[in-house]
Amino acid sequence: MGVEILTGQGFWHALIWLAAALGVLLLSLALWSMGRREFRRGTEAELPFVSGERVEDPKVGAPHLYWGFAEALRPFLERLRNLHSGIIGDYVGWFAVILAVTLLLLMA
Amino acid sequence: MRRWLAIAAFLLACGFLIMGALALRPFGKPARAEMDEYFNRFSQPEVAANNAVTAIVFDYRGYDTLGEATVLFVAVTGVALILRRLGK
Amino acid sequence: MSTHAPILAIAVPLLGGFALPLLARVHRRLRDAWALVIALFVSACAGYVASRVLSGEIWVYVLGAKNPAETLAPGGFPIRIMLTVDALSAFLGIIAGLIGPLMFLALIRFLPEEEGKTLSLTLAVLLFAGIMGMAYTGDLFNFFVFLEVTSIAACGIIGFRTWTSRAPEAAFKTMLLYALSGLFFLLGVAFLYGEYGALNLAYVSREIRGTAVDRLALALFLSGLLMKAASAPMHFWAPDAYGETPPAAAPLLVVNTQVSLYGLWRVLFTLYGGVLDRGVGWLVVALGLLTMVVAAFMALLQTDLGRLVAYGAVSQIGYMMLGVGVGLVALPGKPPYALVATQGGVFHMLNDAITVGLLFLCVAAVEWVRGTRDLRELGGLGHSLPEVGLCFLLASLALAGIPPLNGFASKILIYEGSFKLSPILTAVAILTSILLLAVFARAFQGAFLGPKVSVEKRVPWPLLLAMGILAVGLMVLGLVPGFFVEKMVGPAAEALFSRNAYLFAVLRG
Amino acid sequence: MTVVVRTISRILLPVGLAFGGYVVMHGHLTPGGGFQGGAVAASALALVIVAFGAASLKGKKGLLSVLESLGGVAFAALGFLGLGVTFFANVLAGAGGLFGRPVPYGPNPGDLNTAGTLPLMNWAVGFKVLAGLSAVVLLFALFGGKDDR
Amino acid sequence: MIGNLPFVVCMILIALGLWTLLAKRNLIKLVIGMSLIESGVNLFLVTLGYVRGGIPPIYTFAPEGAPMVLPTPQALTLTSIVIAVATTALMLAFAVVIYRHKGTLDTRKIRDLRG
Repeated sequence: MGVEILTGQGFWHALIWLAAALGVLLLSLALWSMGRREFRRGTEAELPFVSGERVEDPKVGAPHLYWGFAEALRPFLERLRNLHSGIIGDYVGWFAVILAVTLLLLMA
Repeated sequence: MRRWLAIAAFLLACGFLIMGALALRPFGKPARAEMDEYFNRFSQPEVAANNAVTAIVFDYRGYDTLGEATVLFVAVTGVALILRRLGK
Repeated sequence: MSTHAPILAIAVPLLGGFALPLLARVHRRLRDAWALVIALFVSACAGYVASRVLSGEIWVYVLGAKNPAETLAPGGFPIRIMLTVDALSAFLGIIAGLIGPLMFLALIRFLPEEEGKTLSLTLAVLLFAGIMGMAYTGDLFNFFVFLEVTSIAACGIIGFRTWTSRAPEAAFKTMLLYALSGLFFLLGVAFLYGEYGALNLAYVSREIRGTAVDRLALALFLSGLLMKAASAPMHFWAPDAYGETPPAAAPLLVVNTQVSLYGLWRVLFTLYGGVLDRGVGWLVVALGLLTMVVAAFMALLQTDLGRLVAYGAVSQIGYMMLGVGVGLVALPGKPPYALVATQGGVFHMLNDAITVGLLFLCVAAVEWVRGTRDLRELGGLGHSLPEVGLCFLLASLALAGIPPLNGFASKILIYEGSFKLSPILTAVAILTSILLLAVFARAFQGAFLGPKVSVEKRVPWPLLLAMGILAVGLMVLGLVPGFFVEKMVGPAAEALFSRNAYLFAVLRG
Repeated sequence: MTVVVRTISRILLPVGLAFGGYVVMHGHLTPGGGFQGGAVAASALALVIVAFGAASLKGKKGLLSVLESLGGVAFAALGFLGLGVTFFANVLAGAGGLFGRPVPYGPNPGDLNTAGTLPLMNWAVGFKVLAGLSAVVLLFALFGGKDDR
Repeated sequence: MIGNLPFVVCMILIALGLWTLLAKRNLIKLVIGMSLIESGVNLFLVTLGYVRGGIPPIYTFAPEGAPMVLPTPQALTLTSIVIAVATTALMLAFAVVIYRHKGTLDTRKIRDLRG
């Protein structure tokens, strides 16, 4: 009662999904338990592998995450960042643009 | 480039605004005024006020005036908040 | 008293806001308790109104008349301001009534004890009143008045941190853009008044013919309200505003944005429902897609946790616009998928308020404990604040639309509805969701994972309580969405399409 | 400011306040009302603030804030007065009591004892606007002065 | 057509205000531009209520038989003027605080919040 929502083409039932997710979790746990156990805490296996080098502070800060992704999209992201220039005249300009677009759409 | 886009949009918007002003009913001849005629006719018998504007401000649309008083109160509070003294 | 419930939900917080500075002179605790009691009273009123209205009735309350149901003057036209509460208004009332008290609960302990605390609590109470006023009113000019109440009150709260230069800057920019949007809305109202000599929404809606002046007024309404609702490319104020407020007050600002969006739906569906063409619907859909994509990419670039969450909040506005915009495109024919998409868009308002509210409260907790929000300096808080970390994780997953949390329940409706219109819309929406998941995984990693750091301060319990309630709500909405869709969202979405019922309730035929 | 300015503002203060009070009092009969009269009276106070310096009125900030809150509460409470009928109903108009004399249709010389809750609301709003606007001027004048911080 | 000149003048006032917001770089001038738009809208509202040959809608010592102008726009304008005052006061307060922090009112230099 009240769990299911109809989307017109099918339905979404959270509890069925949870059951399925539990099944997948159990399966993956079973697969995981069949693997070899070589990992030991407190040994070298715990250190991050950075091409064989030892690094002092292995913490990866949040700004470093997705570095490659951001680097690949750099031209686009830079342009996007420049739109948010912080100058209020630009913001009013965008308002004027949307006003003109809606007026063109509705009156022309 | 962006500057010219803004200027063009501004000119376009202003042109449409003036066009709309010209397309409105003629100045001084309201097309539909039954609400205002009601106010002018009945503000005396209903509200007992000679001034129809005050009758609207405080009776027919008194709720707007409450909102307006709130706006003023909020602004004064806001100014007091922004210009308050720090570090006491 | 129950006949006056809609107006009490607005008038009592207004009176309470006026009285709050007086009570603060008596005692601090009295002031805090007063703010909470007012907020809870408003929630109770909103709940009562919703319980009557969501069954399909439209509650009209005429202010100042001899009889609250006497809508028309002897000549057959409305003269007084009236509140017109239909299912969608009541739904917005529920959202505000849910978020409001929790925000006050968090805010009372979060703000430092100084002169500004009384003033900001006053502003917050009046902001809450303004939101309720916007949701319930049935009069165009009155909507503008409460729009300005919320604008000015919100900007006052945004400028709370006057000791930094960032907060006044954000407040100035936000105030200017809010004032601009309000003025263009007023200009639209003035044009309609000049054409039809009336201000009542239902009456003007019946008379509207789609002339050039009507279309000009619609363009003014659209641009003004889209600005207030933070749609791209006019969303620039939103990250500034959300990012620089005291984060515990930000949930109510999010609700303010949503209620502006509600005003847009009211104008498009009810006021112009009879004369609208498809172009406007496509415009809303296009701007919705633009909003979600731009905001999600900008969130990727942020290093400030508050600003990152703010961009996430803006991107959710895009989903609402997409959902309801699909309904708008298909308005004349009203196929089943339009209703599904609109349901998704409306449901997403509630989910977004809860999710983003929880995220902002988590930001508040992090800031309270560490004194900074910079992701380059944060880290390792998961060891000392596991409950905050869990809440942040849950809210992030919900925001990104991961089942079985509440964000997915509304997003699947949006996906399925928009797929029938064009699969490209759905593809963009899903890809943006994935991007948002990546962004929030980064935020979670940056703030909560990593080597343990020692913290001295503890998160105040009211903040944790508010977070807990929101987290429970998030899971309940995710696990049993059907109940809410059937009882609340369905009628609210249906109300958007039943323009004739709205007109009949006011004009009696 | 110089002696000339101070003397003139001392003379103009009661005049301005009285004129503001007149505009508020006759709001339901002649052009004017609470907002206009309050603004007139606030301009008189602003004159004093300019002439004598904000520091001389520094202690009055709390008074102004209380006055403003009281005006707002009174206005909202007058709205609640009509709650027996509907919110903001003008229950006093034509009822024969306070401000309750009925008015026939057409031009007339005007009677102060009419219009129900309107004069009361005018007074509430007048005080509120007087306190609010002069508080804004005072706050601006105090900010950045020598006695700030 | 030409009789609508008063409406057109209000629109020109609004356009001037919008141009000020677009082109000027001083915070105080931005506030002035905002006030210009507000004045334009208020003027437009009042202008809408005019009736040719009308007298003020007040019956105290009113001449007999003359048409009265529409009262609603005047009431709306009153509300909107107060809102304009409130907005202006708050924006000026923000400008004052920004100036204290930054020592400048140039919008190109007040852009800590970007990106």
